[in-house]
Amino acid sequence: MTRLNQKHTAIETAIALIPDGASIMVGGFGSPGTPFALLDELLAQGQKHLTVIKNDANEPDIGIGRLIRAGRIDRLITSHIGLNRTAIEAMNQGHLAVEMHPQGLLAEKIRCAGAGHYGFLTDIGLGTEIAQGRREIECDGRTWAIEPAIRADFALVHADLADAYGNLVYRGTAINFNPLMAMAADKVIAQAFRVEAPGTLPPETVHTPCAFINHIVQVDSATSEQGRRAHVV
Amino acid sequence: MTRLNQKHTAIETAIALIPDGASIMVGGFGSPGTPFALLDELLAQGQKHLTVIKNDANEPDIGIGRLIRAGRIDRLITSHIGLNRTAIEAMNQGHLAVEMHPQGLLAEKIRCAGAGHYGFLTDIGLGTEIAQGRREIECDGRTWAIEPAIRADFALVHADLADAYGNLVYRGTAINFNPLMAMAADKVIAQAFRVEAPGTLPPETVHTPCAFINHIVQVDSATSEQGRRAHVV
Amino acid sequence: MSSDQERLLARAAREVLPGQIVNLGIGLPTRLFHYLPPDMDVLVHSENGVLGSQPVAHGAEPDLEMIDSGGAYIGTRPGASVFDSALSFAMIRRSRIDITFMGAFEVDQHGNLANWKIPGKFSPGIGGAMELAQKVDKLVVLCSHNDKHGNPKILKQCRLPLTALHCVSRIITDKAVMQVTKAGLEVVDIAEGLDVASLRAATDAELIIDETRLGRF
Amino acid sequence: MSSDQERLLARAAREVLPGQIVNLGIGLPTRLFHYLPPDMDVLVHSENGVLGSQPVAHGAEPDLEMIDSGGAYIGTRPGASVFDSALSFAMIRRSRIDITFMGAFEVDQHGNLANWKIPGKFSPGIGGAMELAQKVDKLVVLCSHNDKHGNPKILKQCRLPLTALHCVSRIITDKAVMQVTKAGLEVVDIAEGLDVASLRAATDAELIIDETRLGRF
Repeated sequence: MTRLNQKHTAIETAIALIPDGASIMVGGFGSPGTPFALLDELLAQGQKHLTVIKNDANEPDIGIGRLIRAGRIDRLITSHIGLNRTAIEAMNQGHLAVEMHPQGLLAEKIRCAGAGHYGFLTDIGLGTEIAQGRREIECDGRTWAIEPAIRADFALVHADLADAYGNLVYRGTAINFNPLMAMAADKVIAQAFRVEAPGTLPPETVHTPCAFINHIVQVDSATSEQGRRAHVV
Repeated sequence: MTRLNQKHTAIETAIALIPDGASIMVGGFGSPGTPFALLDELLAQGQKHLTVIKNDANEPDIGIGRLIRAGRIDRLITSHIGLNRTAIEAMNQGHLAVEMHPQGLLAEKIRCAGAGHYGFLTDIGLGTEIAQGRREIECDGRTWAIEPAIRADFALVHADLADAYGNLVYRGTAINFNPLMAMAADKVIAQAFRVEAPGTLPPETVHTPCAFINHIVQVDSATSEQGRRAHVV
Repeated sequence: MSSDQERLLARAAREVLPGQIVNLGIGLPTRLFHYLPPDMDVLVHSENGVLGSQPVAHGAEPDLEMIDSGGAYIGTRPGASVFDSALSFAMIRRSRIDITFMGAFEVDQHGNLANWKIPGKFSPGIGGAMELAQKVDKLVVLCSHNDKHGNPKILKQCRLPLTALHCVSRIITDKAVMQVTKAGLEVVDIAEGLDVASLRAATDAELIIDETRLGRF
Repeated sequence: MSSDQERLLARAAREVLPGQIVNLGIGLPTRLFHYLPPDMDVLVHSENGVLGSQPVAHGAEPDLEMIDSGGAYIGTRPGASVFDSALSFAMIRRSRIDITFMGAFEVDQHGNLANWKIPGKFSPGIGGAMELAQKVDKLVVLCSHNDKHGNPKILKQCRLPLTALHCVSRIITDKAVMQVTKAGLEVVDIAEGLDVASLRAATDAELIIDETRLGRF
């Protein structure tokens, strides 16, 4: 684990840790919580053959939408890509392998890896098309599907506020998948609009404790996509 | 579900909902987070043949220790009862059935019920005495134990602060099992030192959203065990 | 928005009781937001992780970090909380949402719902619909009674891939309010000016209609 | 506290590196709290749900809602967080704790640990010990080299029910510091004034000792 006092990292250095072929979890539901600055740096550095795990595909010209357009993502594990026509086209044309999960199961599969387990047993989707390909077992006289956990090599997360140890506080609906992904990836790079000295965050207000975070990158909200991008209304 | 605007409840009324033979989750790790006022009312009302799920057994003369001494608990599902000699004696003499789980698995089994799943697959305890009696399965070439979720009819939880809708904020190490149990029980009764009007808690600071809470009971910290009980140091 | 949709939404809003927790699906149901009395003690849940959303105040600058699951900017009302996606779906799977409203491609008289995939044409992913449909006690479908070609959407049996089985409690369309019962699809209300024969003609499902008890909307 | 224990704890504190996250088990390990330099960039984790605890300031009134997993009142240092038990153990199972210190009834040369149950005598439950032992990368056992009857606690093979298999990295007793390696138990340091023959006599496990490299503590 990265030492507590060595986490504050330049964005180029942090993203340069990611090799070609890496699996990367990316926080965000729509724009809120998406680590736009980290993704733009990943686009600039050129890593390819990536597997990305993200709730959605953002929109064509922002976030992972840019990486998909640039052909840098081979495989996307997601829940819904309805706001990104480019991603749908890439999927339909076979350029992008897409693995879809119901949203709550996707969240839970990520959290399950974050809790250090193999998987969980659920009744969600039994008897529907979603159940196809899942292994099922009988317990206490009922059928349950095994949902294996989903882990990743890296997670890129967005917080509103952090301290230099890597304690994170999220804001609004930007929480979404970020704390789960911070638990589930081997190396976690967090961007935050403000990075303060340890001691500024009341212990009860910390959403993600610093034990899960390897690198903290401070980003300027005024130059981040968060600061200028309108969402679909 | 209890209507949002009908949750603020007198302690007698809330505890009177619990029948003989109920299964009850009780928050707390040691004293912090233990809902002492609710437990004292339960002692006063006389419900018996209870199954209690709690991390520990408190100490002999406080919390669930009093219920154990009064012979009101038939079965205790727990992780460690080392601070309660009365409970150990009751267990050894066969008056109290005790089911022990490793602490993190107990927490996770409760959370798993709270997430609405049947159970999870873990490698914790494989090859040890704890593994005895567990069903194991092979997945991806490795052995995993199935840990079924633990639910309950009721949960009694302690928060520092609440609003009238039942949003809860915990303080210090009083968090522990409380938010997990609030998810996992069918009816949840929360005690809080302060109950304020909706709108006083910033949305990001809420630990347990009100959707999980059925009844809010305001208790006075000065007359609660929390206010006068010293812990083992 | 058409007057049919406005009438449908006004009728749908009457399904919500004070003190309830309500989830609004993408599309038509999202607009229900504007039909709930602003002083009503109701918390709107959005599965991306907020309980207690409300429309952004007219003329106010939106908060870029606050959206609903459809991507629309929202505000929060007193008593609101925000949380992660695992907790949000725990709330759903534990049936802590009192009522959810969803659109439909097809819905049938057994309460089956299809609203996420049209094979070969439309498959953006199921999002949160499956868990909401399977686990929320009261699922109300809001949809047009017929598709744009005039074909019925209220069927004897769904043909498209299902979102969930036996999940729908009530269906509200521009033409009728229908309750799913063990006996079949009971018509509760019929649209002002519509006669029963026309309703049956526009519907594939078998309808149970007691004209003496039929409401109008 | 005996001077042997003080020496043991002073030696154990040297295992902790600046910037690490440290868990301290119940009993002797808890006292390590007082042997870490107060200005050291270290966060102490306690499995009841706190990261960044520190001893209550001398003479200060304790906060009744702040205890460690042993039940002792604690304070928090800058950078601290508190969280629920599921998250606390997620941190443990994901190996986000750098080092944990635990007591032992028995520990053996294969790195097996027994510290939770003596059948027929002592079985209060395993608490958090199993997951800490199984999942934290570096587990350091702190215990007396021999029990109160003088019997060795450092064995060829544990006899009591195990807490976890092959989990111990290092053992620090009043008599020696021993590293668990694939080859066996290597003695790193030996207590001041103790000779190798006496150490071997007090130990059931086979010890690998290179006298030319042996440290003193």
